This record gives sequence, C-alpha cells and structure tokens, in this order.
Amino acid sequence: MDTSLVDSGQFWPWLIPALPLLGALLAGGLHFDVLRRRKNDSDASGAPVAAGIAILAMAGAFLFSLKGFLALRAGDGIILSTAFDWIPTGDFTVRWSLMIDRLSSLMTLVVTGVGLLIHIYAAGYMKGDAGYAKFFAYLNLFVAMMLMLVLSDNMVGTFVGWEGVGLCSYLLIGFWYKDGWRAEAAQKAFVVNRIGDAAFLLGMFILATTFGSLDYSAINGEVSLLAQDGLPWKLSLAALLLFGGACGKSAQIPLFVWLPDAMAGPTPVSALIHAATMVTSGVYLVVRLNPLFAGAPMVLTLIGAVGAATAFVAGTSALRQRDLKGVLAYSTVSQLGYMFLALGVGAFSSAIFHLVTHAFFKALLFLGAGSVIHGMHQEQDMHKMGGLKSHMPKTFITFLAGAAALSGLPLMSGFFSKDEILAAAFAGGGVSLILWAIGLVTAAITALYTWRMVALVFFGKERFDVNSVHPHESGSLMTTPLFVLAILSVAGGVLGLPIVFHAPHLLAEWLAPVLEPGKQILALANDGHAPHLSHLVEWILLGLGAAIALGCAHVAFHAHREGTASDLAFETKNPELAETLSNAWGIDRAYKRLLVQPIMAAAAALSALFDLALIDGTVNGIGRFAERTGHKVARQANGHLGSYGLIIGGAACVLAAVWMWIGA
Amino acid sequence: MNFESLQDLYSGASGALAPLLWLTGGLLAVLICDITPVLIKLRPAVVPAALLGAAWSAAQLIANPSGPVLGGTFIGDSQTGAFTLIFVLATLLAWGQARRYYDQEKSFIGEHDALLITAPIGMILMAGAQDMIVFFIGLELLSIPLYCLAAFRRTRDESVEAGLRYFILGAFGVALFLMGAGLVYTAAGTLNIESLTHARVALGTPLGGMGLALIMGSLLFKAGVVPFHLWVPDVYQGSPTPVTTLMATGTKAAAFAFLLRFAPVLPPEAGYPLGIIAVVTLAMGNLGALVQKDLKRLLAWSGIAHAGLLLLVIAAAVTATGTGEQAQILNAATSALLFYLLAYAFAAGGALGLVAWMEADGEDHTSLSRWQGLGSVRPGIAAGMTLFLLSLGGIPATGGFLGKWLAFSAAVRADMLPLAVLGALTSVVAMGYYLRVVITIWMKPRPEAWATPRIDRPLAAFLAGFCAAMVLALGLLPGFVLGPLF
Amino acid sequence: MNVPSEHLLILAAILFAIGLGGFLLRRNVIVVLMSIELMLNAANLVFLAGARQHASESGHWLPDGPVMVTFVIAVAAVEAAVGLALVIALFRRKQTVSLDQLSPTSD
Amino acid sequence: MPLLTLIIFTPLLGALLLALVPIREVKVLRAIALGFTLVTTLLGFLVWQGFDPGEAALQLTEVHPWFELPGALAANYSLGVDGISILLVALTAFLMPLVLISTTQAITTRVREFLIWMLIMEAGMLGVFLAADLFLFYVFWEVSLVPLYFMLGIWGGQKRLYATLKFFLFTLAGSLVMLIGAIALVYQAGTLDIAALTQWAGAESLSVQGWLFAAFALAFAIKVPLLPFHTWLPDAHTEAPTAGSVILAGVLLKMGTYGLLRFGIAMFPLAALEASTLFMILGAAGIVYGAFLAMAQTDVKRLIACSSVSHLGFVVLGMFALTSAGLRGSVLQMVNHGLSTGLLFLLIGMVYERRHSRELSDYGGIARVMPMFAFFFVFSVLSSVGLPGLNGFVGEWLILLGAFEASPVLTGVGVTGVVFGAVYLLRATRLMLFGEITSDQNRALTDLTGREIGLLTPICLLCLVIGVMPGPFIERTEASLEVIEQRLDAARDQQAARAELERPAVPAEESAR
Repeated sequence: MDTSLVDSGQFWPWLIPALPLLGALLAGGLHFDVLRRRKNDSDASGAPVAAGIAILAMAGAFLFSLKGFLALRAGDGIILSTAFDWIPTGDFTVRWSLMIDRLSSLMTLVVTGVGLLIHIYAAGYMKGDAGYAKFFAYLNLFVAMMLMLVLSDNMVGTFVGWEGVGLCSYLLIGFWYKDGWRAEAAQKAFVVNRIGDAAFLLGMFILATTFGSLDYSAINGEVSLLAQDGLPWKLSLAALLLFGGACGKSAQIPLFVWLPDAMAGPTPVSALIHAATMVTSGVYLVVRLNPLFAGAPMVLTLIGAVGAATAFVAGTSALRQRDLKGVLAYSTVSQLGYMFLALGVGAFSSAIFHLVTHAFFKALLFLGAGSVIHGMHQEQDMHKMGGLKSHMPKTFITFLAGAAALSGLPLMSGFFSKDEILAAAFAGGGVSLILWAIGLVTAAITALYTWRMVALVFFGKERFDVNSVHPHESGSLMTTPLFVLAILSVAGGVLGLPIVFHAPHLLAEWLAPVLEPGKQILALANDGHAPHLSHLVEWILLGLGAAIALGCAHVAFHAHREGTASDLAFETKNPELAETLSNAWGIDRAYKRLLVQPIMAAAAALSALFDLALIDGTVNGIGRFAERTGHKVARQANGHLGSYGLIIGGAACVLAAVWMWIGA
Repeated sequence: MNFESLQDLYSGASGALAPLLWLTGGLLAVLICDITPVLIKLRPAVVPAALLGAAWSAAQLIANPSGPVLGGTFIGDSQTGAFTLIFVLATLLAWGQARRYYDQEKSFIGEHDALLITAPIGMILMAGAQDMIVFFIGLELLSIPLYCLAAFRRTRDESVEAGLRYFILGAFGVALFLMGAGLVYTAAGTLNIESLTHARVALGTPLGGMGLALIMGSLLFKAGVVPFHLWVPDVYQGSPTPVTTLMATGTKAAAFAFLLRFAPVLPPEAGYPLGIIAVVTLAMGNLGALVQKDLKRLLAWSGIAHAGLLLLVIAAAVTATGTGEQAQILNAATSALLFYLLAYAFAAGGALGLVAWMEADGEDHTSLSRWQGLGSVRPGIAAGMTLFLLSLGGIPATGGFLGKWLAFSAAVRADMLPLAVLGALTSVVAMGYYLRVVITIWMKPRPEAWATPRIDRPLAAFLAGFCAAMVLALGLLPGFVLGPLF
Repeated sequence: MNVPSEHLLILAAILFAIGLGGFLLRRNVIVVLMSIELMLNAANLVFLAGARQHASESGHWLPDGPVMVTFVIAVAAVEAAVGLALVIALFRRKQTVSLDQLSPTSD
Repeated sequence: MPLLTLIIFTPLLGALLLALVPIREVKVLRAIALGFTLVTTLLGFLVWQGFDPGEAALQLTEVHPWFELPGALAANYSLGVDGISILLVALTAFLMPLVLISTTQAITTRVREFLIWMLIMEAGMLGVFLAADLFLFYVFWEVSLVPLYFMLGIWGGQKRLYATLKFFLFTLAGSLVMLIGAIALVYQAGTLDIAALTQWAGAESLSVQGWLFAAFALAFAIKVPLLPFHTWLPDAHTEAPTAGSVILAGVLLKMGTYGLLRFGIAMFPLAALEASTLFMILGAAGIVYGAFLAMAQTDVKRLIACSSVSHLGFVVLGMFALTSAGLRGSVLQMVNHGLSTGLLFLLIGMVYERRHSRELSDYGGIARVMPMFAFFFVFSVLSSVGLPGLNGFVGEWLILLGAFEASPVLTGVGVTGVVFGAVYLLRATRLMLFGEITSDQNRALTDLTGREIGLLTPICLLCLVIGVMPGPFIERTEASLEVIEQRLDAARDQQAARAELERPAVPAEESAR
C-alpha cells in the first residue's frame, strides 16, 4: 500500500462538506430573519427558501461525491486535498485534509444520496413547522459533519465530524424542545455519545503517541508493518477504546440506550441520522482502521460478541414495541449489531454492504413511518392504526418493499447482505459459530417484528376514530423519495451477489484495496489462508436464510393481521416478560438506577458534605477561629492596671529567666 | 567640666545637635510667645518653624553625618538624622491635627504646643543615644510630655484615665529599665553602648543577663510589644487623637530607633526568641484588632502588630551579631526600620488625621459604625482612609508594601524563614480588619437620616492629602527616599 | 566598715521587690506612686553599688553610675509632680483615687 | 514607541481622567472609559502584530531603572512580552471593551467608580503579564486584587461582602507566602530580573528549587484555583456583577496558571519535574471534582463557577504533563477558557438583567422567547464542552494528548471531564432553554438587543477562529515553550544522572552485607 500520499492540489473535494455547511449557514440566517419578520408581523414566508437552499446544497455535494467516485473509477488511487495546518502539537501537525478513497467515496455517495432524498422528503414533511428553516440548517450541518467524518484523512478530522454529527443529533432530537422529554432525550443522546467519544479520544492518544501521527494512511501503514510480529498490547487497547467510541455512536451494548429515545426527533431525522448515516459511523471507523482491528483478534472477538448480543437484545425488544418508530429504532440497533457481528468475524466488506443496504431500506422504512405518522396526525401507536393500506397506497407499497428487504425476504437487498454476514460467521468456525447461531435466530426475530409491524399498521380493521382522524396519503414531495428508496432497497443486492451466483461482488471488489491490509493480517493469524466455504454449504445457508425469513414473516403477518389480539394475549400471558422485552431488557432502567442516580446523588453529597461542610467549613472555620481568638486577645486589654502590671512583671521575669538560660 | 565637650556643643550646633537645638529653641519660643501678649500671634508659626528647621538640619545630618559628640554619648550620624525626620514628621502631623481639635481646652493650646515640641527632643536623644544615661533622659523627655498630653482633655474621663494609665505603667517601665541598667552597669562597669558591645562576657553573667532582660522588657513595653502591649489600646483610644498620632508614629519610632542601637549589645542567641516574640506580637496584635469596633482602638491593636514586624527586623539584626554578615544585615535592618516607620508614619498618621478631622463633625466618629457609607458622601476622605489602610495592610503601590518587603527581607536574610512565613501570614488577618473598615466605608449604605459631615478644615485636608501623596510616592517612586538613605 | 557589694545588691533587690509588690497589689494611686519611687530608689542603690564595686576593682572612679543616679533623682521628682497632677485630675472627675474605679475599656 | 508602557498606562490614564473630570453625565463617562479601553485594544493589536513568533526571549522590552533596594538590588521598571504572555495580553485587551459595553444596563449606580475600577483592573492585569521584573510583577499581582474587591463588594449580589472578603484574603494568603519566597529568591540570586532569576534558579539544586517552587506554586494554586484551594471561587463568581465574573474567569484566574508556568515550571524545572505527578493528580481530581460540584448546583452562575474549577483542572493537568503538546494546550486553553466561560457569564448576566434570578428552576423554555439568546448560549456551551471546530477542543485535545504521554491513567481520569462537562452544561441548557414556559415572567422576556449581540459576536467569532485555525495563536507561543522544554529536558538528564549515581550505591551496600 502506498503510504506516502501526495496532495492532489485540488480543492474541489472540500466542496463536498463545504456546500452543506454553507447551506446550513444560509438556512440558519434565514431562520433568524424569519423570526425577526414574524415578530414584526411581516411576511414570514422566507422559510421554504431554506429548504431549497438545503436541497441544492445537498445536490451539489452529491454531484461532487459522484465526481470523486468517477475519478476513482477512472483510476485515481486516492485524492488528497489539504487545506491548511490545524493543530501543531510540537511533535506532529494535524492538518485539515480530506481524502477520497474507495471507502470514503462510497460513504459520501450513501450520505449525500440518501441525504438528498431525505431532504426532499423533509421539505414536505416539515411544512408549516415554526422552525422550518432552522430544521434545514441543522440537517445540512449534519450532512456537512457526516461528510467531514468520512472524508477526513486523519482521526482528528474524523473526530470533528464524529462530535459534529453528535451535536446535530442533539439539536435535532431536541428539535421540538418545548416538550421536556424530547430535550431530555437529546441530552441523553449527547452524553451517552460523549462517553464513547472519551474512549475514542483515549484510543486516538495511544495511536498518536505510538506512531507520532494520526493520518489514517500512516497508522494503517505502520500497523501493517508491526503486525508481522503481532501488535503490542497497547495497540489492542487502542482498538478496544476506539470500539468503545464506535459503541457510543453506533448504539451498541452497552451504550445503545440513547437511540430508542432519539426517536423524539422529527422522523426525517430518524431516517437520516439514526438509521442511514450517523449510527453507521462506528462501522465506518472500524473498517477505516481495519489493519488495527485485524491485528487485535481479542478485540475483534469482543466486537462480534457485542454485535451479536446487541442484535439479539434489540431484536427481541423490537418485538414488543407498540410505537411504530420504536420498532424501527430497536430494529436499527439490531441491524447495527449485525454489522458489528460482521466486523467481529473479519468480514469488513460485508459490514459495509449491510451498511449500504440498511441505509436504503431503513431510511425507507422510517420515511414510510413518517408518512404514516404524518397521515395519522402524529399518532405513533400501532395499536391505534390498522387498515391503512387503502388510505395510503403509495406509502404502503414502498413500506412493503422496505419491510421485505429488512426481513431478508429472498432476493431483496437485505437478504444478500444479511446472508453474507451469516455465511462469514459460519465460515469462521469456532466461536464464530455461536455468533452465527445468534445471527440466525435474530434473522428470524427480524422477520417476526417486521411483519408484525406491517400487519398492525396497514392491515386489519381501522383501530382509530374514523370520525376525527382522516388518514391521507402524503404529497408527492414525500412519496417520490419513498419510491426511489424502495427501488434501491429491492435492487440494492446487486452490489454484492453471493459467489455462488457467479456474478462479480461489486462492492467487495471496489473496496478490496482499502481492505487488503486487514485481510492480510487476518490471513496471517489463520496461517495464511482465509476461511472458505464450499458452494454446497453456501447454497444450504442461503436456503436456510430464505426459509426462516419467509416462515417467520408468514407467522407474524398472520398472527397480527386481524388486530391486536395476539399482542394483548401475549401481554396477559407473560406480563413480566412483555414488560422486560419492551424496555430493552431493563438495561436503560438499570443504568438509571445504578449509574445516573448514584452519580447525581454523589455529586449532591460531594457538594454539600465535602465541599461546603469540610473544605469550605475549614476555610470559614479558620476565619471564625481567628475571630474567637481575637475576642479573647482583645478582652485582656480591659483597663485593669493590676492585671497589666502582673503580666508585665511576669513577662519580664520570664524574659530574664529565658535570657539567663540562653546565657548558660 | 570638660572643655572638649563644650567645643562639641559649639560645633555641634551646625551638626549633630542642630535638630535638638532647633527644637529646644522652638520650645523656648513657644513658652515666651505664650506669655507675651505682643508675640502671641506668632505662636502658631513657632512650632512648625522649629520643626521644619529641625528637619532641615536633620537632612543636613544625613548628607554630612558627624561622629560621636558629647564625649561619645550621642551620635549624630545619618541614622539619627533619618529618624529625626520621622520624629519631626510625627510631631508635625500631631501638631496639625491638634489645630482646632480641642474645644474646651482651647486656651491651653500654648501649653499643648510646648509639651508637644518637647517630645521630639526626647525622641532624638533616644535615637542618637550611645549611652544609657542619654537614652534615659531622652525617654523621660518624651514620656513626661506625653503623659500630660494624653490627659490633656481633662474634662473627659477617658482622656484623664488614659493619661493616668500611661503614666503609671510608663513609670513602672522606667523603673524596670533603671533596675536593668543598674544591673548591667554593675556587671559590665559601663553604661556606654559601644563599650557594652564588647562586654559580652560580663553581660553573660546572671546579673548582666537579668539586667539585659529588664532593659529589653522596658524597651519592648515602650514599643508596645506582646506581652507588654496591653496599655496600647487603652491609651491610644483614650488620648486625644493628635496625641495618639504622636504616640503611634513617634514613640514607636523612637523605641525602635534605640532598639536598633542596642541590638549589637544583645547576644546573637537572643535573636530567635525575639523573633518568636515578634511573630506572637504580630499574631496577637492582628487578632486583637480583628474584633474592634472603635477605629482608634483598632489602629492601636494594629499598631501592636506593626511593632511585632519591626521587632522581627530587630531580631534579625540581633541574630547577625558577631557573624560575618553583621554589617550587611544591620544595614538591611536599618533601612527596613526606617522605611517601614516612615511609611507607617504617613499611613497611620494619615488615618488618625482623618479620624481627628471627622471628629470635628461629632466625637463619635472614632466609632467605626459612624463611617458607614461615607464613600457615597465624602469620597475624598473615604478614598484617603482606604489608601492609608491598604498601606498599613502592605498592599503594593503603597509605601507599606515596600516597608513590608524590606522588613521581611531582613528576616529572610537572617535565615528566619519560618518566622517570616508565619509573620507574613498574619497579614491576612490584618487585611481582614482593614478591609472590614473599607467595607463599612464603601459597601454599606449610608443611613438616610445621617447628615453629610462638615469638613471645613483646610489644614486637615492638606495634611491628609500630603500623607496620601507620600504613601503613594513611597510605594511607587521610593528612590527619593531609598537613594539618599542607603 | 566595709559592706560587701552583694549586700547592697540584695538590699536593692528587696526594696525593688517591695516596690513591685506595692505596685501590683495596692489600688490606691498614691501608694502605687510611692511604690514606683521605691523601685527607682532601689535602682539608684544598684547604680551606686556598681560604681563602688568597679572603683574598688579597677582602682579608678567611673562617673556613669552616680551621674545616672543624679538624673534619676531629678526625673523622679518630675514624675511625682506629673503623677500627682494626674491624680488630682482623676479625683476631680471621679472623687476617688482608687485604680479600681477607672472605667473598663475592652468591650 | 514604548508600546508596552502605553498599553498599561492608557487605562490608568483613563482612570485618572475619569476620577478628575467634573462631568456627571453617565453616558459621557462610559464613552470615555470605552474610548480608553478601545485604544488599549488597538495597542494590544499592535503588540500582537509586532510580536515575532520566532523569538523565544522577551520582546518589545523596556527597561528603566526604578529604584535600588538595599543590598544593591536594582528594581527596574522593565516590561516584555513573550510566548507565554502574548496570548493573555491579547485576550485582556480584547475582552475589556466588550465587558465595558456589557455593563451599560447592569451597572447603573456609582458608575464613575465602577469605570475607574475597571480601568485600573485592566492596567493591573496587563501589568502582571508584562512585568519582567519580579518586584514589578508582585506589585501588579496584588494591585489587581483591589479593583475586583471593590467591584464585588459594591456591585455584587446578596452575600457580596462575605464573598469579597473571602476572595481577597484567600488569595492574599497565597501571595504572602509567595512574597517570602520571592524575597528569598532575589536575595540569593542577587537580581530582580525575571529572566536572570530563571537562569539562576535553573542551575540550582533540587533542594533550593524545591521550597522556592512550593512558595510560588502555593500562591498560584490558590489563584487558579486548584483543588483544595478553590472554595473562594464559586462564592466570588456567584456574587460578582457580570463584568466582574467575566474578568475573573476570563483573565484573573489565568494569572494563576500563567504564574505556574512562568515561575513554577520555567523557573524551577527540577522541582517541577518532582511535583509534576502531584499537580497532575490535583488537576485531574479538579476536573472531576469541579464537574461533580457543577452537577449539584441549582444556581446557574455557581454552576459555571464550578465548571471553571473543572476547566482549569485541564489546564493544570496539561501544563504539568511537561510535554510539548501539554504545554501548548494549556497555554491555549487559558485563552479558550477565558473566552467560553466569559461568554457564558456574559449571557447569564444578560438574562439576569431581565429576569433577576439565577435559579435554574425559575427558567425553562426561554429559547422560545429568546431565540438569539438560545443560539449564543448553546454556542457558548459547545465551546465550553470542547466541541471540535470550536476553541475549547483544540486546547483540551492538546492537553489530553500531552497528559497522555506523561500519565495515561490520569488522562483517563481527566477524559471523564469531557463526559461530565456535557452532563452539567447540557443540563443547565435544558433547564434554562428547553421545555414549556411555565411562568408569565419568562414569557415576557425580550430577546437580546443589538448591543448585546454586537458584543457577543466578536467573542464567538474568535472562538470559531481559534477552533479552526489555532495556528497563529499556538505559533506565537512555540518558541518560548520550546525553551522551557529544553530546560525540562536538561533537568530530566540531571534527574537521570542523579538516579545513576544512586544506583551503584545499592549493590555496593548489598555486597558489603
């Protein structure tokens, strides 16, 4: 791998993040302009302009991403564009520098592409909202930060995006801050993310002190060299810490608790940030540093285990959600778990593959859900829906496509990507087989909750008050993106057809140069050859996957298509289990009880008992002591000459005695 | 009668003894003017004229120091000259403050001035004494007028009682001194300080040691050092404020002037115990002041603390006796004492002057609570008071800070670091009460009912302004004082 | 008759102690003044004893002690005068000469 | 042109003028004061421009004999600026006019006095950073206490008298120990010139350096304030008028960290090496401790005051890591903390003027009625929590990186501050800005005025500039910091040599047995 990268001298890569940033500034300015006009009761119709600006900015960013992609396809290795020096640490200098390589190019395409669609959708969805322009400012800012995250050629730059998207997530979750709980959810998201960020920082410091650079090319290059003799333990620790950061951003156990709450944000936000892009940045980070992780097998195993556990726990939780977005939220956590499972078994390209397909179908599902909620006047409880397929046909059809992809129905995009992951896990053998088993079970669960959702929302009787609620199909601004995404969800699989199809795996081939170092290191651990499955086994696995998906989908659909009866039956039969599942196994509650409350109590105790009583008490005590002593001292001068004389005479005697003692 | 000393007296008129002669002349002139109706109008001019004359000749003395005179019993060196300036300053401030201060005793102002101008004569004798006899005469010339002045407002209980207390304890102190001097004389056979310096063996005997202890006791009493300090608050508070000024700035300076002369007589081992006494004095003086509600009594207690710091300087000088660094440290101690006392004279004299000034509006102005919110109606006076207090507290940009610096550097150079640190920390307590005064003046609201104080006293204003200017000058441009002196 | 110097010193010490005792224990101002006089005179005695002793030891006369005594006697007279004047002033105000009747000062 | 003298004396001149002019018109007085601070800002800009980043020693120096102390010590009026002080000088000059503008609504009584104190304060602070003579430094060091004392005591809140006395005495206690240390230092070294003293002290043994370091460090630790000397700060901050809080957080506390660097580390490298672990522990502990305190506060001003304890813990942690990144970061973070915490105090002041409450529970939902305020508040919070792209991140990142080289474990402790910082600041943000507006008083709040926006904007812009392009700022400090690093390296060699000397002694002893 060529580690001595030369700056391309081109500036246009900067336009990719800069355009949305500019859009954010303009839209933000418009927002304040609107506020001012509204206060003066003058024309406040400037808001839609903001959407236009934002969409244009996105389109521009998408075009330049495309330009990057095409340039790479045309044979450019890596496009590096350095703006200027950022932080001189004394030992090395961190620069503002972007790098378009095959991985980041793919990510920019997904981010700007899906982002553009969601922007368009949002232009319809947010219509009439008081913070319309502000919303687009935030959204554009988010995209800019996300692009910074994936484009930066060094870890610090990535960290800018990393925290930047966290900030936008915070702002957007709390977008309707009037409701206190939404603001709380936003705060929770930020803080939990920050825990991961702290780990990220520490991991970054280990790398910086080890290699004296934070450029990805340098780190990956050096790690590849070091890996010949096995990586030192501190680099494994770095990998572990960075994975900690990924856990925060990508909502993995133990830091996943913020994501279900994050659904407090407007639905396009959930689609863009909490499904398609931001939450996958953990996956991106691991893949970006694939040699490092490949060289730390223990960490890799942990990643796989965490991914599998997350997938399972979140999947089971999704089963018991009544909130439409809740199902999707837990489903997202679960699917992210899949991606980490893939990373854990060393299937980096499979993780990216699932990342891409998931971006398509989960964005689609969220947007569809948004359309439903929109049509239902902000109702999110699936038990109060039902029979919407006739009211909202376009939403229904596209939603169906998304559901099919999510549940992994054969030949849908999700089918291929999920299968690839499971196959990789199976091929890994040993511990990976357990991961495979869990993954398989989760696949079944996925199909169950997906089709329960579809059935509850679109089929059966209408369980809402038909007189007051008139569900309606959303406008074309919202449905057009749905169709585009639906096509992608259905057909996305062509990016990575299984080997047994004897078609080129486009994605794997595209990413091969980026993933090569990690692959080599992994191969080193396996005595030089990568795990391999025979075609027969592959076929069997594919069939198994298809059968499970279809079977479970069938069961779930039929159990729920007539209404909520089976849900309620389950709840009455196993009230405790239902309760546990619907609250993600009570993990969030346990955190609150075991971490949050004790820390707050400790803070209060520290402030009141230690700081005020002890430390401040000591300080004030010295003051009081001085005053008391002062009174005693001052009282001696009471005007009684007798006592004065006694003191003077006595003191003179003492003085004389001391004097003679000195003399002696 | 020795012919030589007559010649001394003659030549000294333009040298070592000139300040003394100016003041003695002034004393006579005051007395004459007071009883001569034709000259009575001249009376107010006599004291300042004599004082300025003395100051002028003291300045001459600093420039051209003369050696020992009067048979080696008195020395008119630059140190004496410099101390003389402080004494003159103290007297001048007291004199200025006394104008229009007394209401019922107005007719006795002649006697007042005569007594007042006698005090510096005694002080100068103390500062230049090379012989215990001269010191004793000086001490009495200082003390006796002060006894009378303290009780000058004889229609007031507190004044009379202050005088009586001061007198009784003062006389007791003198008795201690004399007994000590007698014992020293018996042991060493001389009362000459120069000779005593070389009589280390004789002074090491129990008799000599006890004598030294008694002398030190009485000197510390005069300086107001713990545990001989108890008279200070009573007397400072009870005496008329101008007299308090004289005591605070003049008497203390005189006592330390002689202590400085006397330091080489003491054995170096005495240095550290003296230092401990000094720090205890610092602590107790400041702690005592912390709880005072009367400004004069507060300043009295703070005066005790200042005496403690000065004693630390003396202790440093004592420690160095006989060592190779003696000259250096003695020099440091001298400069520290002089500068400190000068700065203290301006600051304490200025502060007491403001108290005296405000007393014109009502005698209860010695009480701190009467100063509440003064900053809003009389910002000038309030600012002056603040400046003086900051200087007393040793905040930089004022003379008090440099004084503190010099004092502590003498102690540090004499390897008394722990004592220096402890002593420095007592300043925190000191700022505690100085700032309480500042709080009262600036940060508490003035009750609506209180009238704005009348302040039609040009002389008081002039003196306050002069003191304030000097406090700042000593802090910011101390070269003009430090240069000629060292 | 040749009295040893030590005897003189002891006598002085006794006188001084009596004076001190009177000063500390008696409350009548007049008596206190008298006690102080006694202490001063004890000091005088010490000076003279010292002078005598040194004269006999070194063979020549040292004037310091006697000169000091002269001054002390003079000063004692002045002090007495001033002291009595103060006592009179006190008596005028308070009709008493007892030190216990002075007003307490500390608060 | 004696630039440094001008920059110190311009505000003093302004103060004098204000004291003397017979004008009673408050507006005119304010204009005069503002004019003088603006001139100072301009001068500060000239200093910034005239500063040569390549030069490590003091620049733009001015030396005039002042007076001679006994013992043949020449106290000079000597000024100079180097990489350690340039940022703080610029910060002071930059902030003061803005702070002055911020007081037009807040300070309406005894305006003249207030303005005088502000100007004296500015001169004092600039003097502290510019003094090249120890005596002069000490003078400015203590003089700068006095104005704040008055500002707190006269224009402060309910418990102002307690707070101001505590502030003054606590700080003074440290200063006095430093005074004794300084005296001992100068008489041993025989000079008052700080550069010469640094030379002298660096060559001394650990035993000499050790206690001098301790004497100096105590004073600075109180000023910073380091745990456990911090309790004066929350009281002072809470009771101070807005301008006082801003100056306190913005500049005055930096006098402590500045002192630690110039007089602790640069002057006594051996002692600093020995003490580095202790100070790093105190710094890391301060980060967590301050954060915990902040979490427990209900008074928003007090909360931010506690956050200062936490943030300055970062500065100390980085500084005493004694690594190049740590030193750079801590110097930069001094400025950053000044800006972001200054911003927060300004904002709290603005809302306090409208609502007259500092209790978090009295607010809620005011983002709706004060969107501009909300924008600036969130911006400041983000700057304060160290969001990348804003100033706080660059400093914090450098500090943590530098600290990591020295002690990964303590850095691990310090990093938690990143999390806790978000906890308490976002909690405050949520409670103030978000949620439903419940009281009519809050509903009637008016948004920021043009004046307020105008004074906040430059600070925010600077935050952004430092966040994106800290190069010009760090660059100016580098040369001076490298000298310190060299001194530290030399001291490390010395330490190693001493360890080498001690090592053979042990086996010899064992063989003797």
